[in-house]
Amino acid sequence: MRFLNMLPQLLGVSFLAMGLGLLLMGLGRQFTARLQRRVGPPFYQAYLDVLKCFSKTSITHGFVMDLGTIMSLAGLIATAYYVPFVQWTPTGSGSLVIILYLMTIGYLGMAMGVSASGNPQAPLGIARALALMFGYKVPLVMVILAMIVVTGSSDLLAIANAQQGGPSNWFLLKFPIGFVAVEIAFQAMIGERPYDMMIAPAEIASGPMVELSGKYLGLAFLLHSVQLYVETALIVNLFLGGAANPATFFGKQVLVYLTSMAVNAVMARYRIEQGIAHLWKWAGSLAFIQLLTTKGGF
Amino acid sequence: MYLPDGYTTLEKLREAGEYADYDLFFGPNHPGMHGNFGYVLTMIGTEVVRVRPNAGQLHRGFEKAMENKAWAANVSLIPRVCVPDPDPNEVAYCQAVEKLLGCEVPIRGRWMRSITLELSRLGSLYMGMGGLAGALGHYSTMYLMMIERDLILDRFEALTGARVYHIYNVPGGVRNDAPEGWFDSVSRLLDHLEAQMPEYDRLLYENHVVWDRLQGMAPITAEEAMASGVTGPALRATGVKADIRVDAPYAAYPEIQVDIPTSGGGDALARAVQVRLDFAESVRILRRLLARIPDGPVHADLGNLAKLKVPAGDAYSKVESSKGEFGYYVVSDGGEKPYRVSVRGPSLPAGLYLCHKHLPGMKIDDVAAWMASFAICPPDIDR
Amino acid sequence: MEDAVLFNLRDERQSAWESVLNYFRKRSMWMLYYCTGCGAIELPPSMTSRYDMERFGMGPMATPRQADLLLITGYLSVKTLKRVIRSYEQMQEPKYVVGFGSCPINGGIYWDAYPVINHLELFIPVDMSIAGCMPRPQAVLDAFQKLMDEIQAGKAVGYKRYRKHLDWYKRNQDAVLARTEAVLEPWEDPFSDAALVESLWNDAPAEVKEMREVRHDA
Amino acid sequence: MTPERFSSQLARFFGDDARFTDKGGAQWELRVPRDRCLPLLSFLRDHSFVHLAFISAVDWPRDQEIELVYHVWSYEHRVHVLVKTRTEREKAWMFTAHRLWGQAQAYEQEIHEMMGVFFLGNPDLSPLFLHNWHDRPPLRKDFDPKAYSLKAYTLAGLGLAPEQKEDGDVPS
Amino acid sequence: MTKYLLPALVILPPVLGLLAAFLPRLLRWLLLFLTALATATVLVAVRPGEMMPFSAALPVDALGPALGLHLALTPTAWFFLVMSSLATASFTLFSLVFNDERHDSGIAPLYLALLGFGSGVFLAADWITFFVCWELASVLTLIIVGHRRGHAFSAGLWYFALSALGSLSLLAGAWWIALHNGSFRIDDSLVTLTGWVASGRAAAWPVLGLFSLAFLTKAALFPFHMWPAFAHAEAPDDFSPFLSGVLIKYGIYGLFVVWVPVFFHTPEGAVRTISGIPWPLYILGWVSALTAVVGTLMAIFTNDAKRLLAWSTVANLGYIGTALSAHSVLGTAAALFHLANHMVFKGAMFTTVAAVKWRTGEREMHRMGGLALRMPLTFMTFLLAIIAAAGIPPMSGFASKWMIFQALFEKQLVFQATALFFASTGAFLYLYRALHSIFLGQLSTRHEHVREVPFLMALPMVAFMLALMAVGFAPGLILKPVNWVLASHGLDAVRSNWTIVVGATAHIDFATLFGVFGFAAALVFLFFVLGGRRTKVPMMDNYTSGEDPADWGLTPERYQYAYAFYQPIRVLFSRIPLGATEALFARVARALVRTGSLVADGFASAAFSTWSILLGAALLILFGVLS
Repeated sequence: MRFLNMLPQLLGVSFLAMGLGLLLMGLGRQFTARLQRRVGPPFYQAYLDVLKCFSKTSITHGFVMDLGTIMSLAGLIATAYYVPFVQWTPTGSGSLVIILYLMTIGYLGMAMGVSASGNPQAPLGIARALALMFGYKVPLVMVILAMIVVTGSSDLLAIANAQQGGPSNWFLLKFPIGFVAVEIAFQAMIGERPYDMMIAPAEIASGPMVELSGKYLGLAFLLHSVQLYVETALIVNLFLGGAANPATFFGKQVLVYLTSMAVNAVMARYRIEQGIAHLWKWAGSLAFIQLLTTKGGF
Repeated sequence: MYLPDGYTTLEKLREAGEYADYDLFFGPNHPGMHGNFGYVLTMIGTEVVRVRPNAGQLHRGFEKAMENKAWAANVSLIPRVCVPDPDPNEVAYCQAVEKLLGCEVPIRGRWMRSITLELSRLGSLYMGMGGLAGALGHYSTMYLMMIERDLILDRFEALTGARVYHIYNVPGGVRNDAPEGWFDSVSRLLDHLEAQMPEYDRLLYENHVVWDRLQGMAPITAEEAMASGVTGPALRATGVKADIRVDAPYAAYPEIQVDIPTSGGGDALARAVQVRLDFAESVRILRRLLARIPDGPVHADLGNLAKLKVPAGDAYSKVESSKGEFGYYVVSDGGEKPYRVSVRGPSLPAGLYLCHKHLPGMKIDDVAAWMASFAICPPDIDR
Repeated sequence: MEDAVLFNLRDERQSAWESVLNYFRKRSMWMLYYCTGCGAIELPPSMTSRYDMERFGMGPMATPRQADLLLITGYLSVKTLKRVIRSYEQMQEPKYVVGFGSCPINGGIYWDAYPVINHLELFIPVDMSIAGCMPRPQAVLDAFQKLMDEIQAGKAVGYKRYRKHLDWYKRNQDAVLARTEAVLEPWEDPFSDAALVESLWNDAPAEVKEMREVRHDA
Repeated sequence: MTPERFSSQLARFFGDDARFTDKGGAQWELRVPRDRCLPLLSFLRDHSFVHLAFISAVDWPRDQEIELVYHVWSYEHRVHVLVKTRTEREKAWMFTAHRLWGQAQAYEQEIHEMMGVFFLGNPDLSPLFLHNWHDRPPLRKDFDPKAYSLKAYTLAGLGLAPEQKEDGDVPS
Repeated sequence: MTKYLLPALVILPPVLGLLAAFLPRLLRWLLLFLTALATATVLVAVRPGEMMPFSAALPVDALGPALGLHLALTPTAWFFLVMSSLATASFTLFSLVFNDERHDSGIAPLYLALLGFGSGVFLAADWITFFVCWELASVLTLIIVGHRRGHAFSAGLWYFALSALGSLSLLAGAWWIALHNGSFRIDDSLVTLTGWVASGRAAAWPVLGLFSLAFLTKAALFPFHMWPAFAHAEAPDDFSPFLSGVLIKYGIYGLFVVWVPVFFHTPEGAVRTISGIPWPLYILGWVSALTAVVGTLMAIFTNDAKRLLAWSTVANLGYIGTALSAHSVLGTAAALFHLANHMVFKGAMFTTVAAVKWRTGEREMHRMGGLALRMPLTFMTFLLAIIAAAGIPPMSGFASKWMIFQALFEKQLVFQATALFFASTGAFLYLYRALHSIFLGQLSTRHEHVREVPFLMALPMVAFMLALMAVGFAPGLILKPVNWVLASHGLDAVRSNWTIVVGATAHIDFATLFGVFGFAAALVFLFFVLGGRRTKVPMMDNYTSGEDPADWGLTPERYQYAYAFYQPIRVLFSRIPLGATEALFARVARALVRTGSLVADGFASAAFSTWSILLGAALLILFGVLS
């Protein structure tokens, strides 16, 4: 019964995540365009793209491709149910372990769906994405652990609540080293340069998306949009103290995303092993210092 | 080259029925491919173990087509041999014809040739740097550099009426003199380009990611480069001071100071830096050219160009393009059409030969950047 | 030009729903990253900061599966034609073809060149052609805008033509691509005879004999 | 290096086989018979002419011969040498130079395809440029590209009927 | 009647095994399955405490009354037994079909005996019984793994050498205590040991060390982590699930039985603590975390499907050890929970790999591909199993991993948690790789005609899937018995009901998790249905840059990226000597093989003769101990 009551909220959050994520994508594209001294697409371009993708015919290489694509977006949307939006989640829980692991099912679905397409460039891209995940998960987790040590809770809602009462309480100030580490990891999480080896059109012809057409591509876009929503919201909740109203929250998300897009615009792409090494070297060591200083010992 | 334990060659691996290797089609329809060209890469893991070039997709039968067109009419065909850098083709061909005719190009005509050559070189170098940036995923640099190239194309448009295929050089000189104020506009353009360049340096050449990517990639020694026919920036990047503008000067270069900057090192980074040095030198040359433009006609009187007849004989003429040596070997039997025109493009040694040496053992990550670092331009391989 | 084939583009009555979808299709055209010929040189300017194609929602896409728009940037050699057709067939409907420059229209400057096809229309349906050599970026963008209008009006239906007249297109494609006989006169390579090659080796001077059979890529 | 010194040195090694001409403009021409061509190229390469610019082939149906021109350049002396050698046209063949210059393999592969010259010892003479080609090599003088194009790429030439005018609605 | 149930569980299967040696193939395996099923049925039906302990002193008075055959069904033993016998029943059902004419490994009699001695390990109430069963199980495993000559035998020797080392030290430890309190009974000696630890007596630590060595080697914790890679991988395909799912848990059982009473029942301050937990546990925690990391890395670089799974087992034992070392109710419960989950998902993975090998004859992953379209049910089983193994919700593995992390958070063991997160991310890497290489991508032309497994083989797979989902939905299914076990050790229960588990820093409603994921999936499916029409195209109608693959002689198996999958990571780890311990032990094993080749020849003949040799050996060991 409780679950039934939850359904409208779940539906709302699903569309909120997709909608805001697509808006973020559109804003990001326009921001990049401005950095590149051009007009750029309208901010609602991402919506048009997705709708167009769904209006096209598409191909499939078997049921695994369908299953994987559905699983991927479902996983990410389910994650969105656990990420606090303005100190609230529809499930009433913001467990960080759930968020970290539930996101993985999205990646697993994507990985499975695209490698079922039978194109070697897709698993090439996925292998890169997973290898990169190896690189950024650890720094991210270390910083989160530092917060758990301090707040005594692994619930994102509690962590966000602990930062209420003005920017001086934000964990951005409490964990400055950790913030830098997570920002580096975030760049890799959303797959922007210098860590966009997963897509890398010039190398592996857009990698995982290589065989996606029509609605499959549309779902992949939605996946990316929800991923953006979830990951920016994660940063906002972890470091920027969540927000009191939706507009502020989304504003902070935009800020986080555009910072990343600005780096994206002026960076080239690492080779994959360089990327992982870079992540471990910088993000990893910073996060390690953060965790060590917070915990005060092993 | 990476092979599983116990196997020394790919053949042995396949005979054993191991399915370790797979093929990737790098081009023609691949975002990393510059132009319509292909490498079929045999891969193990993420490493290339064998490459089969797949050329000919841009083949248009130029050399045959030129045999069926009048001497001067061929000028309209020739710029299409190398699309990003068309003018060296025109000049090389016209020089070969002039050599057969034994005619002298007036000094202002030679000056105009040099100016267009250098402008075309600048445009092509922008394309090259942008292409390299694009291969490394640095799209902003590419996007911005295309603006600058477009400004150069605007000057070309003012001079010749065309943006890409200028068809400006004709046997005996150039087609027309520069319009009023054109030299000033070029001069202003150079100011602009030089003012913009520090920004691109910051974006591309001072970018650590770019350095990490290019450093040590596909190194080549001076001897190897010379023996394998590599010319232009790729050769100079190995430290060889070789430039046709100096070694066999043509157009206005005998009268103009041309330095040969070399980066040295021979790897992809050296080649990338060499392009930047070439760019700076080209701007300096242009300034020197613009500083003293001689007066006079731009075209020698050869009568009706459409009915031009060229004495029998053969001549080879070469020009330093932005990618290296462009050579035209022209044979005449005394008729109204060339008997045979044979084209030497700068991309073939790297594109069809060095690929066998460099790509095996290379990661898939680097193939596009390798192509860009050698400025491989498929149209002049295929012709 | 007696055999240039022109299809009349019929106004298809489209439903309101289709017209809504066409709006999205026109506002988000993704083109295939395929430089088939020299026209590709004017694509970077059109795409990048000066002319900025992305403001119309257009952008390059890596593979035919993702793309809506196939640009035939200039002449097509037979070798490329084969790949273009494969790419076109891998694209998903609705898909549009734009011919760049004069070459896809009638062969252009290469109309008498032996490796270059003359009329692209014979092999795949072309929705929009841009005349000129090179078409300027402005012309390119103008053509795209016109194509957008046609898409909105439901007139850019080349893919439906292709589906309907598949036999005809396939027949033309096969006639060119799956050629098994010489066009003018057959040519026999006299050196396909191994014995002849061997005898040449036997007569070769000693100093060149040592150069026999060394793989350059081994 | 002066042309005189070069020609005298050349005469020492190759006697009358290599005929030397100074074409002017730092371009020299050497004509050698086929059997001596490779030794000559090898000699040149060892004497600072390390750069093989390219190889071109000219068809001379008048003489029933095909001329191969090797363009070599010396960075040291800044001289361009055209080494010309001829082979009979009907069974045109030549020794490969790819042991001297690796890239010669690609040039020879191209000449084999375009001009029909067989290169003895070249490891790979497979077609590189042309798709499904059964005609005579296109760069031979007796190949007519226009006739080929009209016959190969037009409906009339292919003997295929043009499309019927559309009568019904476009299928959806 | 119930009095003889316990000895029957131990004695009957070996006797049946002897009988089975004379039966035809099908009947042997049927007998095995029925025995396993019967064991499972009996155990599920009874509750701990319902069955009387069995005691039979040996008729040799000089040795004292403490020596004899003592069996008892403690709640801990019951938990382990139920879980393992349920899993075993599924495995043996799989084996029943697996061992057809072509694939018969002939191990059914030995397998039967192993069932009995395995139960004996859990049921033993004195160290001698424990040791005998333990040792017999080891020897039987050696014979089964080394049943086929060559590489497999040396793999078996690996296992045996380590096991022998461990069990001898176990015996030494038991002897040491018996010298003091005169009893070999496990509960007696643990009371003594606890007293020693509490009173700070120095002898406590060597004794504990001697005990632990046996369990650590069996549980394959670092630096003994390399034997499963050989033994599990080289064992008969249908036996690997048992080996990896059940047998390796003996070590954890031992650790649990010894360490939990010792450390939970010593008073505060008696043992030096680091980060709030006793130092041996702290060391165990790091050893386990290291095991998890090393096992994961080795799995990432492995190309052999079975070896990959074996390394994965090592990594998972690392998780279990870390959880156990957290020294909390939550951690102990998490260890038991994860152990139970691991039995299911690892069993499922080994089973599917065995099924694939049964159909294709391949186990090198790069030689397969695209089998999902031919073996969809096997694929689904594997998929669900890897979801569980990678700890991804909503499958069972997530619940236990979540509890492990909660336990670590509770004690603020953040660096161990980091190591586990690292390992867990790595788990996703190698599991996806296995999924991709075996089931996805291009279908090789050699496997065009591969069919799905037969019904009886599919049955255990379906059971595994249901178990994975059920536990993922309602962790209480396992946590309830886990709480009984905890209660029997005098520990608090984990706060949980069927679906909600309360951790240290958060709580989760797994049903909600399941539900919202289902809802999201339904929503996305709606999108999917609303999208444009889709057509199915052949696998080779693929993006090839416009090229026709046929022009380049490309076959499907050469359009599949599976070999050297994580080469970039390999490059990063090229300087870390991951194989160092492996090389060391390989040298030892070679020496063993050289000296023991005579024995090997004897062992490796027919199943029946080995069986008789084994009995002789067992008796020899027994008398060696007793005299």
